[in-house]
Amino acid sequence: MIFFINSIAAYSSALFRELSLILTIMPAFLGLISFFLSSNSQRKRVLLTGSFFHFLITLLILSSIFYSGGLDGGQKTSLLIESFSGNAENAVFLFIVSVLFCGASWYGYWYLKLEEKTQREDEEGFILNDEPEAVFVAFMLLFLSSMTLVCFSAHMGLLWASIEATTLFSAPLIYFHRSRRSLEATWKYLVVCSVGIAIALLGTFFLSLASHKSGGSLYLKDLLSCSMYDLLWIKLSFIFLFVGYGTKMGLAPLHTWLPDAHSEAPSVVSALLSGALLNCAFLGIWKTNEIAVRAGIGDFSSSILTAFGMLTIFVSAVFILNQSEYKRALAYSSVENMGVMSLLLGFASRGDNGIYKLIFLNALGHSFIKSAMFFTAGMILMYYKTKKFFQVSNMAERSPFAASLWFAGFILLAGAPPSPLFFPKFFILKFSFMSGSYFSAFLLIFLFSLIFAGFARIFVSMVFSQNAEDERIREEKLILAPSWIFFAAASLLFFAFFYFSRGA
Amino acid sequence: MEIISQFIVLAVIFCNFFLLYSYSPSELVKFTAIQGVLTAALPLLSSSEFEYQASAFAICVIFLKGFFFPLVLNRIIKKNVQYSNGKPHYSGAISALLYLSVFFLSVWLSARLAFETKALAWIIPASFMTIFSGLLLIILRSQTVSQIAGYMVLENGIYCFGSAVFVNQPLMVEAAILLDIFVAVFVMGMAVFHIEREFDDIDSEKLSELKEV
Amino acid sequence: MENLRILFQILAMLALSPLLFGIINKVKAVFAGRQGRSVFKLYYDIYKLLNRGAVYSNSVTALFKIAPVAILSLTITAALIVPFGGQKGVISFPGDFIFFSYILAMSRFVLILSAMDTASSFEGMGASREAQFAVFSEPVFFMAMITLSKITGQISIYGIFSRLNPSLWVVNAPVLTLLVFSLFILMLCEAARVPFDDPETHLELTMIHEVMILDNSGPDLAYILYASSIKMWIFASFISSIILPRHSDIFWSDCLFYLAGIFLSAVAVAVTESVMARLRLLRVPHFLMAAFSVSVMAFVFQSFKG
Amino acid sequence: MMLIVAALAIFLLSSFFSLVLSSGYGKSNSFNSAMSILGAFTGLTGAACGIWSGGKFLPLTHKFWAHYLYLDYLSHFFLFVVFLTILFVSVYSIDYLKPYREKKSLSFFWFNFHMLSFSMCAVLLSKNAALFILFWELMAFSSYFLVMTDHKAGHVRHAGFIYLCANGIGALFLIAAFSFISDSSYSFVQTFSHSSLAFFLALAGFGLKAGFIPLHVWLPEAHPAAPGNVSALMSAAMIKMGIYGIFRALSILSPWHSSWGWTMLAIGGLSALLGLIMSLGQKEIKKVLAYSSVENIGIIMIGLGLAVLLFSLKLNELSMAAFCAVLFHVFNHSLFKSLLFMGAGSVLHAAHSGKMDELGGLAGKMPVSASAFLIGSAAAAGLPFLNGFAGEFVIYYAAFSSLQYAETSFSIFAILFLSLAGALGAASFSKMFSAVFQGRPKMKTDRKIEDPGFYMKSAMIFLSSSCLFAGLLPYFSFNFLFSGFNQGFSESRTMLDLSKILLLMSVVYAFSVFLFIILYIARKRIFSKALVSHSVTWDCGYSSEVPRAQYTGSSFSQLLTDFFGKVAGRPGACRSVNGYFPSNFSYAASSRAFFYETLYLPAAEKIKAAALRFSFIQSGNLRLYVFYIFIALAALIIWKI
Repeated sequence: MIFFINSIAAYSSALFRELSLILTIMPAFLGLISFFLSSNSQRKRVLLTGSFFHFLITLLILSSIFYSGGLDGGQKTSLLIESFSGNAENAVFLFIVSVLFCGASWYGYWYLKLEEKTQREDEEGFILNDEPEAVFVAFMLLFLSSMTLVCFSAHMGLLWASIEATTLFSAPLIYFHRSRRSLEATWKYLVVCSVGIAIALLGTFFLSLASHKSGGSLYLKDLLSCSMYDLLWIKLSFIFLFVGYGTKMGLAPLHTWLPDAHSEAPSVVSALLSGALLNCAFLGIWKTNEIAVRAGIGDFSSSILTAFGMLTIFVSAVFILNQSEYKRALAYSSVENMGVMSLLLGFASRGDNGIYKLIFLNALGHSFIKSAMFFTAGMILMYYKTKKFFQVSNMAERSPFAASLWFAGFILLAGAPPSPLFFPKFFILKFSFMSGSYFSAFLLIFLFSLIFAGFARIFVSMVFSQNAEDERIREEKLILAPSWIFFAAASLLFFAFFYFSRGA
Repeated sequence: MEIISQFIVLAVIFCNFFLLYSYSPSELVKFTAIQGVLTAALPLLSSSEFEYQASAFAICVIFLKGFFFPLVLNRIIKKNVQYSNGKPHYSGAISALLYLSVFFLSVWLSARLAFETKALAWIIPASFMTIFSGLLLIILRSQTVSQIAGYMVLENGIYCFGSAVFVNQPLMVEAAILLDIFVAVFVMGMAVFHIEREFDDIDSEKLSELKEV
Repeated sequence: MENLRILFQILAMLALSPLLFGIINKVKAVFAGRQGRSVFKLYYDIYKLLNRGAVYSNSVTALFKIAPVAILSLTITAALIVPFGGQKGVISFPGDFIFFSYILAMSRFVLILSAMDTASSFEGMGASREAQFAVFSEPVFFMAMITLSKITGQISIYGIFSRLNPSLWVVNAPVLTLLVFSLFILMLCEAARVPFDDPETHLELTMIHEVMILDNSGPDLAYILYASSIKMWIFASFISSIILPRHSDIFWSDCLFYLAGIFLSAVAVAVTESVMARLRLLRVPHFLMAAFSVSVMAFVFQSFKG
Repeated sequence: MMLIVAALAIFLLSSFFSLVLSSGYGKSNSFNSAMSILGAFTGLTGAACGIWSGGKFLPLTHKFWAHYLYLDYLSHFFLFVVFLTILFVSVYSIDYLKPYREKKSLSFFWFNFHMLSFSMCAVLLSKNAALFILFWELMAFSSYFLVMTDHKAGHVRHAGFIYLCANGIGALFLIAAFSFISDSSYSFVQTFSHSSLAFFLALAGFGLKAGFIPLHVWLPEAHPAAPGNVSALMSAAMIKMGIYGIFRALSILSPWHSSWGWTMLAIGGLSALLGLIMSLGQKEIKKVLAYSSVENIGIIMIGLGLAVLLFSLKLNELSMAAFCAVLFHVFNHSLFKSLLFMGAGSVLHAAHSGKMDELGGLAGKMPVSASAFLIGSAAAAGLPFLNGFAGEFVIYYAAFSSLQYAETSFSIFAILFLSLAGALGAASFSKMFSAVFQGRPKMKTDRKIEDPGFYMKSAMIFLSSSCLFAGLLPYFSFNFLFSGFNQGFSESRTMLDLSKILLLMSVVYAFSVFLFIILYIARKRIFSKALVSHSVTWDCGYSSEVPRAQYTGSSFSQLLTDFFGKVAGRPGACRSVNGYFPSNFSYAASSRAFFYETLYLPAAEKIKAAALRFSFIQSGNLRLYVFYIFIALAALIIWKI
């Protein structure tokens, strides 16, 4: 069996370039085809097959990266487009994108089936006619290909272009339900993100200016290898890139689009948005931070990252407390987790590289849990037809399957040990206590407890009864299969990480 | 060659003045188109030797910015006629003041960031000015179409800065960046079309339902 | 010789304790210019009650019937710990005054429960007042014990009182006087005498200790009266072993001094009773707190001087 | 050791069984409780021999186990306490859950019950920070679900919410504390730096679970809301996890500061006194019992503070004695507190109302639970003849014998706190027992009130007899529990004195019981020839029989609660009597949770209001959002360049 895997890995590492190319082009191609397909059911099958193949190829690539030299393996540039690279963080984020997309397409497949049957009207009572399914499936696949491109790009310009592409492809997806509120959310999402991304473009140009002396090329391997940088320009470029990708990632003052987009988009899309898209934006910041550390302004970038991380956690705590819609609460918890990730990155660039594993763990854990929660939220929205949490009650008796998922998600989100989010939280408190900044440590404890209390208020009042009438809702168990799988994977992550850390 | 590109840069700076001053979305779109064409023409003229690849690029950019987008946006503006000559958001004096402040800000910024590239004399302040006026347009104007125009002005600025500062980038990346900008404008156009159909006017004040209670 | 002495101790205590109430009433009568009841009145009462039948209310459980017996046995156990005439009490071990105070608390607990058992509003009133007084009297006793063990360095009652000798009085007279004063107030509270509770009143609303045994009759009442007299004896013996500490080897002379001390304290109780009137109910906690602060002052004098 | 692991396996297995077989077996209480009794019994024997041998003979060859599990005397002692409580509670819940079973399937209930017992034992064993918090959270969430069994009622949900937040915040403090104590592979390791900060964080985290005064807010809410058997298990076993945590923190952090001792003493004194004062003002049985748990935790903290202070004065033997006293009180408290909650449960079971002012005169109809409740409340009040007194006596003994050393002013505070707590305890428990069981029923109820089923009775009888046994013969339980405490101490002089005193105490008990019997026989003989008649209680000749005129619980404690004012939480709302012929006059007294309403509720309101003020950020105006980007950019440039 081992021999069999080794041979596949060897074979695939040789074909790394071709495989990576196929991986990005194939979903885009399928998306275009699905425009012209006649029947909806065919389109949905295309979506499923597309995501399955994508997952298969990702596994192949991952094995090749493992084979070619462990997780932080050597640079591999593809023949056709030498801007493709396959080091550690790309592999992890690629894996997240493809696994999440599989779950989303499975959920989407059934969701669209149910959509046709139930005619839902919007809060204001307009009959809700959905976007033609063709548009939805096509843009979903295009969205997938743009995210894969992000994970592969080794050239800062290409990275920028692919992140911009993800914004553009995801905008129509948010507008799937065609209600006034989702239109407004799409418009805000488009304007805020494209302005942010434009600033990131400016940052990329500053970056090339900074490395002007050594040929100004924007390839990652050149940027990381060249030594003399123009200090002022590299700082300016870091700031612009940080603000640009920060808007896309949802850091504190720039996060305004996130709650609107996530609460108005259909749950399939918001799962992908908060699970995969935020990670791609984080990848952008990760790369800029890596360049900044190589250029010797590590503490400059880490102070910015930590400051923004703390601000983000503060803002998310403040907004979760008075939240009245459960989908927006989930969006703010994504904002909070992004704050945690940027805090971790800030600590990482202070030199201790053991933290990279923690960042991967947080990214993986958060994406799995958050997307599973959005799937469940979608089903709850379908059963109870309201977004307000106080109008949903007595889920424990009326829809026990969804209630158990919902509460399990709450436990995992809160960072209680079976959830992988425990270790990053443990580390942040440890690092801030050890590095002597007691004030920020106690502030963190206060904020985390506020967030926990805010979540408890929302989830508990939904699951347990408020004198609601008790007719049982016919539950769809199959559609929520990915949620259970993702929750199981997340807690498996916890035990795996715990077991591996024993060695250290 | 040099003098012409110098004039183009000055023209770009003045375009910003007209942009900040004009109040009707149709005029905004017109001046953005002019500015787009001018900035696209810059690399053609400034670079001495003639490259086949760069010039082909510039031509298609000119085509898109000069003709295709004004066409789309004007079609939207024509549909709801009553907004074509709406009262400007603020009086002329303020727009002049804004223009001057943006001008001095960009000149101070470019002087402070010591440049030693051999680029044209005034191109860096011009690009900064365009960027800032693009941002101002988005922030101060309330019509959705003017926000798109603001975004395009922002892109013109960045493009102008990019073309001035560094020359050769791999073709694929250049193409990807330009493609993204145009797809962005195209998708925004589609969004405005839906907004216009849904809210039957393109004022973004209506779009403020999603807020924290 | 040793167990003969112990036997004498127990018998003397059991026999003489009702005499205390007699003396108190006689002295009060003399103060009021009356001839007063005979000194042995309590003996006659107990004998009379023992021969009489009992009347039980129909809302009473078995606890009411057992309570008097439990109260008497507990009080006698407590009395055995107290030293008699400067000699060791029957039982003495380190920390026995903790045991002693909790045994008294137990007997009070049983008394309260038996009072509440009768479902009468008078007995409930008495029980709640008794519970409130107990809360403020416990710390007084413990503070006194802390000071005493600080002075003598011992933690058993007999150890403390064997160390108290006239020479000690000379050394720290103020501390010991304050102690005696607070213990005297404690005695008045525990034995339910005037400043806290008026034993002679007939108006149920003003009684505290008397009202709790309102419904007891016949032998139960006899047991309870006898128990309260022993309780009086216990606290009187505390005071007498502090005022007149005698540890000469002649047992009988020490005994005489000890008994004289007890009767002297009984007279003192009678004097305070005829001089003072009963305190208002809300004043009692403040009075007990005053006693507590007196013993704290004693401790402060002792620790900083020493 | 294998027995304990076997017990854990049984709990885990039966929890999944109860979930899987949700039809047939899972529902039936007898199967589930039988499984938990089996698990508890095996665990009990394992823990007992663990204690007896002082945790020495437990060979743990397997390297994997040794790395993760603590197997010393401390965890075995707490395991013994936990298994004992689980045993009694599961016997008790066979009958107790019968009315619940008609309403809805109890498979989820039993799943959580087994999970709770499993996680409590696992917490006691885990030596690794991540494992510890994993089982800690498992314990928190499973007990949360148990508290929310009848979540139809509003106050239950409210109580559950407060309980959940307390657990969440406690876990955060624990994470912060463990970050100091654990090394990179998350296992506990002896630390010498930052020890005070780590200790106070651990104190906050474990305090939220133990429930002493400033952090006790969830306890009087969660216990009344939970069903009888769950609140018995929680207050007897689960609260002790907090105490175990503090013990473990003390054993890990090495340079003890005397400030720790002082804070623990202050906290202990505060919670002992305030706990009882607030229990006086309460009107429900279970709330009174919850506050008395707070008080007993207070006494435990006084003992701990005393021990730490004695240790810092190098009086090691006395501090060891104080530690033994604390453990002894933990053991005794779990016995009588579970007995009391079972009694309260059977009262609720029969009369379906926990309000003391509505009950009354139950002793006649429910003799067994009345006598069990009497023994429990006497023990809780710390009266002699019962095990509550033995624990407190040893703390007193340590405090008094430390008096003659130089600067031991702290032991005075300890003694005064204990004495006041003793007196207040007697008042509060006499109030409760008399209000519920004595006098005549205050409210006419048509329900047939009689003693609960066989299993409930047997559990209560067994528990009260063990209370009596531990009380009357403290020497045996003291030696059994502390022979293995640590070698140096068990031969020391104080230990020998202590066991001699306890032996002597049982002699005194024997004597007074003997005296009681003699006097009783004498009384019987007198009554044989005297005539006994029955009539109405003496009521100054008032004609009609008025049960309402009885002294209810709140009137019994009215003197004390008025004295202590708002803390006891009794704002009496009475309309003043006016005019010469006042028509009607009403007096309504409501009991309120003092700390919750004056400290936590206003703070929560302020935080929410402050948070609301930030909502302007998301004001829905797109142009403002773009402006935010601009501001962020400008701020960064100015700040950094």
